[in-house]
Amino acid sequence: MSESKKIIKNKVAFLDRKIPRYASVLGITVLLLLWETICRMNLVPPLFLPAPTAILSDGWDLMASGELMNHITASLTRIVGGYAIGATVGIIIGLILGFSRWADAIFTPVVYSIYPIPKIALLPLIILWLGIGEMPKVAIIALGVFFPVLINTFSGVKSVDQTLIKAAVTFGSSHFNVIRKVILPGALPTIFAGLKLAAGTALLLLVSAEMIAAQYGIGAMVLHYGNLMITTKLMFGVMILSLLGLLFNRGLHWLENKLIPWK
Amino acid sequence: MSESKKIIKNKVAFLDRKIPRYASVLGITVLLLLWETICRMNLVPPLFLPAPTAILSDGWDLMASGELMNHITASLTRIVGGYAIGATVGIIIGLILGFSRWADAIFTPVVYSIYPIPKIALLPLIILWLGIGEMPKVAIIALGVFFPVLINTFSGVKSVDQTLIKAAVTFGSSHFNVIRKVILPGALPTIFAGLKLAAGTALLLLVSAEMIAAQYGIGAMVLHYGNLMITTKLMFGVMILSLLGLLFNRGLHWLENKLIPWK
Amino acid sequence: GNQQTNEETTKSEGSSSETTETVDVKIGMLKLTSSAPLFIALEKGFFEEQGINATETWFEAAQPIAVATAGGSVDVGATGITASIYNMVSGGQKLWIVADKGREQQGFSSSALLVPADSPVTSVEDLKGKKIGITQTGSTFHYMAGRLLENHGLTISDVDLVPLNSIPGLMDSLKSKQVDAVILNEPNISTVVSEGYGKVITQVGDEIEYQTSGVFFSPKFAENKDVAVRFMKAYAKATQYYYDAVLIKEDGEIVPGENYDEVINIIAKYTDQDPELIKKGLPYMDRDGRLLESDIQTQIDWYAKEKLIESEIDAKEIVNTEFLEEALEN
Amino acid sequence: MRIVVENVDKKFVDNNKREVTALENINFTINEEEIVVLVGPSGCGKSTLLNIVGGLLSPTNGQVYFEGTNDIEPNLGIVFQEIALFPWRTVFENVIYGLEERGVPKKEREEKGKYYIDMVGLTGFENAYPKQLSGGMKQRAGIARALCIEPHLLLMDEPFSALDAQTRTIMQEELLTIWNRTRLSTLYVTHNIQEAVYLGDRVIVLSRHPGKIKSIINIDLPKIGRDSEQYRDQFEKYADEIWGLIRHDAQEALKEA
Amino acid sequence: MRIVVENVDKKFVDNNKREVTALENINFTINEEEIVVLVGPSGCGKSTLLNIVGGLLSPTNGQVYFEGTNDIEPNLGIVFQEIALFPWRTVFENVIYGLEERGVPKKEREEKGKYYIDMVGLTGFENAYPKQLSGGMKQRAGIARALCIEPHLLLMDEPFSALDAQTRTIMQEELLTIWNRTRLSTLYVTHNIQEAVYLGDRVIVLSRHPGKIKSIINIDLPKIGRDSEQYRDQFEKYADEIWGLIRHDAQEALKEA
Ligand SMILES: Nc1ncnc2c1ncn2[C@@H]1O[C@H](COP(=O)(O)OP(=O)(O)OP(=O)(O)O)[C@@H](O)[C@H]1O
Ligand SMILES: Nc1ncnc2c1ncn2[C@@H]1O[C@H](COP(=O)(O)OP(=O)(O)OP(=O)(O)O)[C@@H](O)[C@H]1O
Ligand SMILES: [Mg+2]
Ligand SMILES: [Mg+2]
Repeated sequence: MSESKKIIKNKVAFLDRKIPRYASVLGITVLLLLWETICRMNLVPPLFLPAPTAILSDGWDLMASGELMNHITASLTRIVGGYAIGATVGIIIGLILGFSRWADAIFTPVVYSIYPIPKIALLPLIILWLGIGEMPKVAIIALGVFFPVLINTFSGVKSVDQTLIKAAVTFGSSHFNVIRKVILPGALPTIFAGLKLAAGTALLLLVSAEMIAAQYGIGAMVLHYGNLMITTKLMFGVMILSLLGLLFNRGLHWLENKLIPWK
Repeated sequence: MSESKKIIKNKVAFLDRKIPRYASVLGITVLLLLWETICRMNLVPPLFLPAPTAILSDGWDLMASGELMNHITASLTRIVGGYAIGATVGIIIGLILGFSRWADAIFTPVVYSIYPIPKIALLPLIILWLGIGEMPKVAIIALGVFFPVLINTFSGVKSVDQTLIKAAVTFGSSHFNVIRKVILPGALPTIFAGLKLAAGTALLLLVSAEMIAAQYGIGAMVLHYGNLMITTKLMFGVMILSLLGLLFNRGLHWLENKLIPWK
Repeated sequence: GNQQTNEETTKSEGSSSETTETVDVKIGMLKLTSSAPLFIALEKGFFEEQGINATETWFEAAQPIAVATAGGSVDVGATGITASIYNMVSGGQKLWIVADKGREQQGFSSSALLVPADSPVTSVEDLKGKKIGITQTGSTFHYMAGRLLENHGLTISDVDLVPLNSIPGLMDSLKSKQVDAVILNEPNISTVVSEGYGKVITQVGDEIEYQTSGVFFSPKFAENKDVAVRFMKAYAKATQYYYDAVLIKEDGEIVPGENYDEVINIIAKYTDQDPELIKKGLPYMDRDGRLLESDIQTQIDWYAKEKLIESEIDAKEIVNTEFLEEALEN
Repeated sequence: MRIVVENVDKKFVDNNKREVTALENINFTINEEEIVVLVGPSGCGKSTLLNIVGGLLSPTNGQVYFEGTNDIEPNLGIVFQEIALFPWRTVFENVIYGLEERGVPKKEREEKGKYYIDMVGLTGFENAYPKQLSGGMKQRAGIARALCIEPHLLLMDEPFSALDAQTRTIMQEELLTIWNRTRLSTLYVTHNIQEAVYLGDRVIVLSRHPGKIKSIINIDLPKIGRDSEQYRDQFEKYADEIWGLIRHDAQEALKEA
Repeated sequence: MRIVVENVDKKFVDNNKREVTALENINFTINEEEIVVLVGPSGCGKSTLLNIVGGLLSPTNGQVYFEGTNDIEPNLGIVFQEIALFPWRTVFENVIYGLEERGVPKKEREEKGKYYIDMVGLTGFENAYPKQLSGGMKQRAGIARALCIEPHLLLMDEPFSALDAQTRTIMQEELLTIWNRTRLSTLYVTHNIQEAVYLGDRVIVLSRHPGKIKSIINIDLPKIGRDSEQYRDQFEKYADEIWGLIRHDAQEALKEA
């Protein structure tokens, strides 16, 4: 037997290659520095791309003057109100459609034919019905939240593991208890997915609702400074919005972990 | 032994209860009839809730006059252009982030910090940069499409079953072939999910982009008739939008079935 | 009936309610200067004199006022006359325009066409191919822009009309020159001019006569002719009060009338605004509150020509001057 | 109390609207303290039959009943193949679910819960959620839940098929130990012939298309210790006999997608 | 050609940053035409070891090599527990994947593909996608894919553990038939002791924490027909011996979440 020998080497080592931790911090830092430098060197007019420091300093002014607080309060009131209404109604109707086969058969086609309408298109209709005060703004957010929550609640109820329902019935649960102890907790994760999805939609609709006739609100502020071409404050507004989105998401995440400890 | 006897009955028969087929047709028909009747009986002013027949007949006029065609063409150009650009760039960048760990480490934090910004808030900024012609409208749609597609592409690449990659390497695939023959097809379903998600976003952004300074386009038309309180035409516009959304979705569905026959 | 004829009586001593029962009337309006006669009538008790217990409902936009009036949620509405109102009427939602509430009149500054201060544009003609900012399609701004252009041999299709959705939006866009011109109203014109970023090309009132806004009666309210006439009596008294206080001209210059400060303060109170700002934006209206009836048909024709209203209607279907005339008779 | 399965037929309507006969003319009884095992190739209708007995499916013809109930309301305990623990309940809450639904007082629930958790060897894991358990531990909790209501008939549908071979062997032994303490009448479904011979007093072999009883085999071996040296030959003979009955059907089943 | 596993250690860093020794001091060889089976309780490092041999994981210490290659580039064929067929490829395209990647001409690919598809009994299913196959058929396709490259070593990690007991029995028999035709050196991982004794020339028993070789047992039975009557006692003795070695560890493993 020949003594030639062939060592087996790891052919998928590339899958485990690690990138140093600092890379991700590096990326965002370098980007910011680059941005700042470009602006400092006046390579692009500050009107089009203000420096990060300029944005922050103008942002600080907005905060100090209390203007920002007004905008945030106005926006928060709208979004929280609209979200609460839309989510509550969405969950309730979703549960009804999920539980009652008749309601399902009759109303689901209706829901699915309204669903693809971009909710912003309903804004003029809602203005017609509700005017241009707070009501229509809250309503459009509620509407935008309603549909994803409803559809997720519905499919959450429908996708509850049939074996769990059978198990519950076997162990003596009444119909009411099956709903309460099995279907509701079983649908909860999907409902939360809907709530998270709706958070993004709510923020989006907040901005577009505020673009129509609002004095205060982050969306109104962004449009205002956009019209005035004050890019620093405009970008600060955008930053606040993304922060708001992040916070909203974190909050829901936290709530999810509280309510669904078993996941 | 006593002869008492206890038959075991099906306790979960309620799960199999069937609703007659006609129920769903019934639901939507009854609703339409009810709507029509309410309008015919003048229970609500037609201004607020025009009858379905009125909407259709006004819609017919819009079609006949060719006005509708103008709006649809304008909107379709924008949405197809924006979608194509956003999706292409999103897929490409998503693939790059998915393949290169360095690119991932450096750019993913950046992407995730821009992602939660509601894209409409960037409209003023984009108007500032690109004016109020067609460009900003296409750009905002492209931007809205870009992010969900990018993130889905990225996570599609990342979630390709490692065992499949290992199998491919074991059977002699080069890195390039692993990407081409395993990662790409493996990521395709997730990429499509992103494309579908983006379709809704595109439609929404189309409408909001057209609400700012557009003469033609379904969104502009809806706002126009909203301002004029011509509810029938307004609602017809909304209908067209939901139809557009439906068609868009169907189209992607069809494409998915063509491209992913193995699912 | 035993109606008060003495115009000098200020506060009702209850004598009027002996034979005339008090009726509740809901008035829908905006907190704008052009609602001044209504503010005056409310503040000075002119309605109570007529046995009318008026309650105000504040709106935030013009359109819902018309809708609410037509639908009867308010009895009387006061707001701008837009294409949407004609569409509403042609769509079967009846309501009556019964009195003047502000118009464009030569020699009185109200609405104007402005361009950025350093714009090369000097006349309306120069606007061919340019962008003009308006609030919304079918709004009074839209109408004014269209008529101004036509006065100078252009049409709407010669320019780009940009709907900017709000007055602040118009001002912002003018400031940043995103549009080449805008239509604005007082006191915003004064603000723009004094801040120096815009200049007036032409005053709308100098170019056309235009019934901008009006007082509306809901069909149900109009059925009760007695109350409607009584309401008009109070309203006409208020417009006279307003006119005499702030619109009297001597040698082409407005001179403050007897009750000038009182009226300004009433308006300031109702609109929550600085009196100095109010002084700059006092719209013209007929002393007796009479409508510029002929202009209504002009408007309808223009809107119809521009396809902004569905089906052309006759001005008679929407204008009703009977109440005011009867109120003015005695 | 005996359980009688009498002339049971079951027909399904498949996706193409065709009628499929899953079970035909099934007759057998489960006597008190008896373990009856159903074996058969994939798709022969084992689960269908167990579900009918468990009241989770209606037979097309025939009936299933308890005999000699003395007017006691008989109880069923089911152990599912998919385990089917409620993910949002801890082990303890899962185990006492049946008691809770029967309105048993809290004190008694706690005692019984503890007792059966201990019996399946899960003491110390009372407050763990299912996702924190290994496969074998999950199935123990599932068994405790079924035992906890002290049923008159215990139904088990391939309870150990998702476990690895060694865990499975250990669980089989434990199941017998538990049975020895509770002596519950049991209907047990499995694919595994060794398991059938190891556990069953009688093994019912089903055939496919339609599912019919091919043979009922009495296992004449002592309940405990069947895997010992001395019974090895007999044990293997039973296993071979059953495998001989099933083999052809199983090979056929393999070719169906 | 022999495969030598020499002084192999493997340490992992777990989620809490602690170092975990999965394998310690593993030494054995796989001779030509030999089937070596790895058995051991859950988590003892069977898969880790197989992956190291398969070039899918690097050992922390030690090495694995082919001896006596005569400068031939040795080939490895792996059959995965998760089957790991490419879902977007038909059975045929999956089976010839290795040939395709090696640049084998189309004609030869088609011949070999056909040959091995036939060997595993999948003729007629060449154009089916994996999702259209039953579990047993999928694993046959996986085996054909590994055979198709005519490897010098075949690695199989619990290939049949997801199948039901009867299908598994049938597949074991078929595997031996195939082996008889190909005579490939094989490293086979299983939990199932019966399977180990049925297939293996040598059975390596691993212990847990860390994974060490507890014992290497030579199965002195003819390769074919071990389940026949005449070898039953010897067969069971081997099985009992291995179970004796594993039992305690397996019981421990069961308690880990
Ligand atoms: N709900 C159903 N609708 C239509 N056919 C069904 C349904 N349930 C089961 N069947 C059919 O009935 C037959 C028996 O199914 P069943 O699940 O009882 O078999 P099984 O013996 O439990 O199989 P396995 O060993 O794979 O679990 C199969 O042919 C199956 O396709
Ligand atoms: N990537 C990894 N990171 C950290 N620890 C690991 C990793 N892979 C395996 N381990 C640990 O190494 C040990 C051996 O794992 P391995 O999967 O090889 O066991 P096994 O014998 O195949 O188990 P099973 O029979 O359950 O498949 C286990 O304790 C496991 O937790
Ligand atoms: Mg089954
Ligand atoms: Mg393993």
